[in-house]
Amino acid sequence: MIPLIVFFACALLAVASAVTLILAREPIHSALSLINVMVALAILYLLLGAEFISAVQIIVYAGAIMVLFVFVIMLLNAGVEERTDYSKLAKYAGLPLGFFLLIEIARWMYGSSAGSTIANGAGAITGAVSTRDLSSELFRQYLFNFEATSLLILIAILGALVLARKNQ
Amino acid sequence: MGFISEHSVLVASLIKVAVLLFIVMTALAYLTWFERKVVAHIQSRWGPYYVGAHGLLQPLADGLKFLFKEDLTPPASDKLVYVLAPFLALSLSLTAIALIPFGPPNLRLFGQPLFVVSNIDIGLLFLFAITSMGVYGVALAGWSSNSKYPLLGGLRSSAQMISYEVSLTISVVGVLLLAGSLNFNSIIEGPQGQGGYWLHFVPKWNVFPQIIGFLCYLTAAVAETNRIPFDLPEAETELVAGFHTEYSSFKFAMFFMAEYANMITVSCLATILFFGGWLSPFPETWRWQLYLPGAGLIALGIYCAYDAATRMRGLARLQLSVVTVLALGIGAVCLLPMVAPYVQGPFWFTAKILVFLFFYVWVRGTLPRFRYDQLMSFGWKLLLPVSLANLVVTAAVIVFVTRHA
Amino acid sequence: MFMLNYMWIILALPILGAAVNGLFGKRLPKAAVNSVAIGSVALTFAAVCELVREFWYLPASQIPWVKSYYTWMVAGDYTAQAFHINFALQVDQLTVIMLLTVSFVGLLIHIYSIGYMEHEGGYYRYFSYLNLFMFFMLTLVMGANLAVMFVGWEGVGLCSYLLIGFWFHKKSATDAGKKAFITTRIGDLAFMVGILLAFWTFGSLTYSAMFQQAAKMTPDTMAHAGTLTAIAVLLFVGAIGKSAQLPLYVWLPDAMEGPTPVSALIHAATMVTAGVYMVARMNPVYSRAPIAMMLVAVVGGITAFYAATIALVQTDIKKVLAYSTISQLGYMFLGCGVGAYAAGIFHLMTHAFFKGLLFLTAGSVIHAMGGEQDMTKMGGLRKKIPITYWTMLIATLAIAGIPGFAGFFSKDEILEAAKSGPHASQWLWALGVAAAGLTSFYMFRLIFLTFFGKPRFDEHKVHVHESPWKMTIPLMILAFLSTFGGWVAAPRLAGGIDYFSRFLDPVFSSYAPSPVVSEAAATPGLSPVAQVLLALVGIPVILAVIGLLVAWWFYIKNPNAPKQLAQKLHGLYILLLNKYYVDELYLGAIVRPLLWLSTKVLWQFVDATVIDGAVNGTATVARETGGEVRELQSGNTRSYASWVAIGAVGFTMLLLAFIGWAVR
Amino acid sequence: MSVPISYYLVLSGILFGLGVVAFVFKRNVITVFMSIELMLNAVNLAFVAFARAHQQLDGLVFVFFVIVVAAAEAAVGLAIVMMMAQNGQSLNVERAHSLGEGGPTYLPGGSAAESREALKS
Repeated sequence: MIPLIVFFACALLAVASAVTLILAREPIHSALSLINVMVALAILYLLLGAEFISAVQIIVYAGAIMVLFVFVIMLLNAGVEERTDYSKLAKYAGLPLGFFLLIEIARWMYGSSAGSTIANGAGAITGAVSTRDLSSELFRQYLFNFEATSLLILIAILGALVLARKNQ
Repeated sequence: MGFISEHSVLVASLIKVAVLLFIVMTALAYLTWFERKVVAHIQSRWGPYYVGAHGLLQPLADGLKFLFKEDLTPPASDKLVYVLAPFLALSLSLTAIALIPFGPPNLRLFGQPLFVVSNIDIGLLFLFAITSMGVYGVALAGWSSNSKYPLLGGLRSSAQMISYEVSLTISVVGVLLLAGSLNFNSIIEGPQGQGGYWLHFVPKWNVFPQIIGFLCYLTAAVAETNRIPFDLPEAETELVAGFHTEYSSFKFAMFFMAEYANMITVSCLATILFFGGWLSPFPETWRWQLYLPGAGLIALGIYCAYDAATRMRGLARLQLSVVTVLALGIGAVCLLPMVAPYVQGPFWFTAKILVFLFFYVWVRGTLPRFRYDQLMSFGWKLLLPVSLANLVVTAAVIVFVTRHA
Repeated sequence: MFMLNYMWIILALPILGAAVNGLFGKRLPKAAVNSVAIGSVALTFAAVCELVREFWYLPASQIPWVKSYYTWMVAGDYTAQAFHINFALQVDQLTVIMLLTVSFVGLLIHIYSIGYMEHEGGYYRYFSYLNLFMFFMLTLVMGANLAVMFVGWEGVGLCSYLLIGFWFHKKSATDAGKKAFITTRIGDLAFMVGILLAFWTFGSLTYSAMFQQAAKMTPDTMAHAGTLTAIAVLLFVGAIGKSAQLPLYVWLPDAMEGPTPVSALIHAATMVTAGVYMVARMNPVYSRAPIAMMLVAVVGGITAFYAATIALVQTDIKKVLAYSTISQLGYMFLGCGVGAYAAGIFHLMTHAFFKGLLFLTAGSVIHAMGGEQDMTKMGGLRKKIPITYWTMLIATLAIAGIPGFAGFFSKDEILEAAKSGPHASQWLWALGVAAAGLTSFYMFRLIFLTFFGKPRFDEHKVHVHESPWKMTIPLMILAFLSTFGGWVAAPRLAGGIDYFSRFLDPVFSSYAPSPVVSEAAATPGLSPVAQVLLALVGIPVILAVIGLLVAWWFYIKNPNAPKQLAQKLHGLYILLLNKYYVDELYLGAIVRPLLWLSTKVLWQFVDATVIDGAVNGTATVARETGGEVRELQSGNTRSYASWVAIGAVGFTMLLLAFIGWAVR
Repeated sequence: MSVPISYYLVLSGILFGLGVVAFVFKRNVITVFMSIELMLNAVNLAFVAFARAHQQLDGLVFVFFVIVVAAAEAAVGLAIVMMMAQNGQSLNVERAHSLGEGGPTYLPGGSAAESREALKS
């Protein structure tokens, strides 16, 4: 019973926050709502027994990336978003199709996986993926990918430095 | 009733949380008193003295003052966020404490672990997760009050916290490698838990192999809690009061409490990771340590009695005698053989934490504030590389040892 | 057995030297370059000696000794017909002879080069090329199958190109290099086709396998020419190119543009003889293709005579030697063509000695004359450079076939075979003999013009000096060899055994359809002494002596007789002087039309209109469409985002439809 | 009482769709970035759900990579945003279109009408 309640609470929170992300005119509010989504997802991960992932989700996503966003917003003092409307395409094609995609994907995902159930929250926590297994998987089978991503992020850091440097 | 039996874990947790909350709140209040006293003595002053004996009631007075002050919100501020920020800060810092084990998990009452609210496998990660969220309180406060100094404070704090969180985490990883687990209890019981003692009395605390990591952690932790010498977000002399300039009354109190709660959390973490948590530093074989808590309390009571008898007059004497009675009573209870084992964990844990808290206050009383660029360069150019090096060396050594053992 | 098992060392040493000199030579001091180059070759020679020593004790059953080092090329399935080539090396008597000759002469010429190239630029380059050449030549000789041999074949071609054009700032040199490369390439095309045909016929390129197959096949006859003949002829065309026979000889005279030691090593001693080696190596095939044999013999004979006639009137000392080389090569082919492979190889060896010596001495002369190559501007050098003079004289006697010297034995053997060999023919013999006379004439002409008479140059400008010991030592050694190098075959004259042919016999007789009589059948019923005398006063010798005397009469007795003769036979003189206008003929008949075709048709029509048109057309189309489509690029990110969304929707729809279909 | 996996998947699908909508709808560069993050999160949820359903770790591992890539993207993207702001450019993506057909026309920050004029020119 409890898992269902938790799930629906989180799902509701996530969707509502996503909608507010769209509707909010104040960038900070969008950021906050996105953080909400992330936290909700983290809880869902817990429910799915992926403790480590949920922790990482919060630490990296909510705790680092989003802080970066907030930081930038504060730094640039990005004011209220102006709702210009130069792009007819976005107005008449993009948005409707976006919504269409939303419904279509949701419907398809439901159809593709309807009925298949998984262990509930409590069971999931006990039968949780142990960090040890995860790390062994990551550092054995996916070692190369891991290294590649580390290289990628290093490059990203350098790129950010180069971009943000005072150009003289 | 069926519900309770069905969800005993839930109920027990709720009760424990309530109790813990009460204790922590009190602790916070008296931590302010403690700090003021210590700083005062460092600066050779008396500190709070008039409200109650030794100013013991000062925190109460402060709390009342905060409550009764006018709570004003700047009109230009972003109301929602403005209100949200302090709540976020406090709630997060309190939540963090819920993860801390104050005693051995195998001590149970009604089948529920007594001193452990939540004993999850990746406790440490969760702690970090929560503390990492702590930035928002400050940052949002700075932004939402929509005025210059707070904004600057918020910017500074977000940058600073992000920067130092990295080295904080990395400096801890060394310990994790040694312990091979993210669970607090297994970390605590790691080397010392298997009865490891050097020379039969020096406990095998992680601090000895991880001394560099410990120093890094200590520094980063001070920065993480925005305290002197890293208190740039709220530097009175530069930014009036930094991010909480516009805050008043209880919201301000919340930030205040949040900061102290963070202090406690960080100290707990240090204790757990580096100083064997709730384990007694002495070997099991030294039986007399069972009676140390009680003895200590009784000693305190006796001192209070002496003090009350000699120096205090009137109301203060009454208060002190109350304290005396409490101390003596609790001490006596702690001396009871069936109670004594239960008290060990919390006693040692608190003792160790107190040391750290004292250290914090001491630092505050001693050191001047950094300049901002110094802060950043220190964090990125010194602290991070050192902690990284520590991590690498630790890993290498562990690999080497496991290969050749 | 060490060297037999590690034959690759012999190849590794020179390539190593080449690599070192080529890569680091620029920074190394001259001494280092020298030691690397000479050292590598010397070690190679030592290795070869060791190899020969071990080979000597090898039981006959294990000869030819083949060792395969790794699989080089594989194509097709592993059936009999699969294309499967190993990098394999082989040693048998023929290889031994070639190895010794090549490595030893190569060593001497390396040493000589130190002195000769002392003041030249690109010193390290020269030596790295030379070592590279050694590598390829040895590969050619040691290869156990046609493919490996072909590698060496092309490699030596490359090196000769590089070395002819060594002074790349001289246009004539680069042109000569290109000429040599392209001309030989014409032959190599046929050679390649021959190789492929051989594979197609025998199902393998390994010698032993090929020869066994060939032995199974019915030999072609004069009347009926089959695949064997085709293979033989094609391969021989390659040999024509490489060994400068008619009609592809034109590159060799120009190749004299290169440094003289190069001419000595590549264009006299070793590379040009590769063709002869190849024919000898493929003898089982040739022996079964009489027409090819006849072709080889005829081409050889005619070339021998033809080149000799041209050499009569040349005034450039090196050009004379070049033509004489061609004609001597003709001799070798003549020998092989008439079935006396051993004689051909024998002449190859002796020729390597004395022709190498001739070139080296010529180089010494040029060195002494300070770069002067025109014989008409020399004379009277006899006293000034005695060592050069004596060595060159010995070489001349040898090449002229004066009895007792190396050339005599080999040439005599060839002519014997031409007269009384299995494929003998009087005409070929006549050609050979005439060429012999001419040879002795032009060689002594060279000697007299160069060393006798009064100097025809300004002695104050040019101060003639003997070459340093680095150059003279090799001269002496080669002189010794070209004197006594032929005596291994001496007993033959007295009706005895020809040790050389006896030694080579297994190579040529093992797969021969009918046992080849490599020793010419001695005239029966005469005492050995008489036979010797008969041989000594044989017609070639007489002709040689006549040639000597004529040369003496012309160039010592009354030096202006040549001019009068030139006036008398003016047409012939001019014809010879211009080398029968062959170059001009080729230019008019082949080069010009090709040029016209490529410029007028291929370039100005095909390339300019067709290809460029196509390219530009595509470009135009792309530009037009781009001009239309770029309207989409509004620069508005949201529009782009919308495009992405549209694409996503379309793709998802497709995907879902597909999945629905797949599920169904 | 267990939660069917399909619920999670549907949720992730909805979130992803919302992310797409936000991506098209938002004008502020930073929020556009955020919508990308939203999409990534949705995908992560799907990954974790599948990993749970099939009792395999690969999905979880992949989430790591997604997060790392997101971090890299945020770092670079935000640096770019900073540069935009430093060059006194508006953060509105519709105003930043120097690469658009018709070359770099700066849209004055005024009313939509005159901006349209500028676009036409």
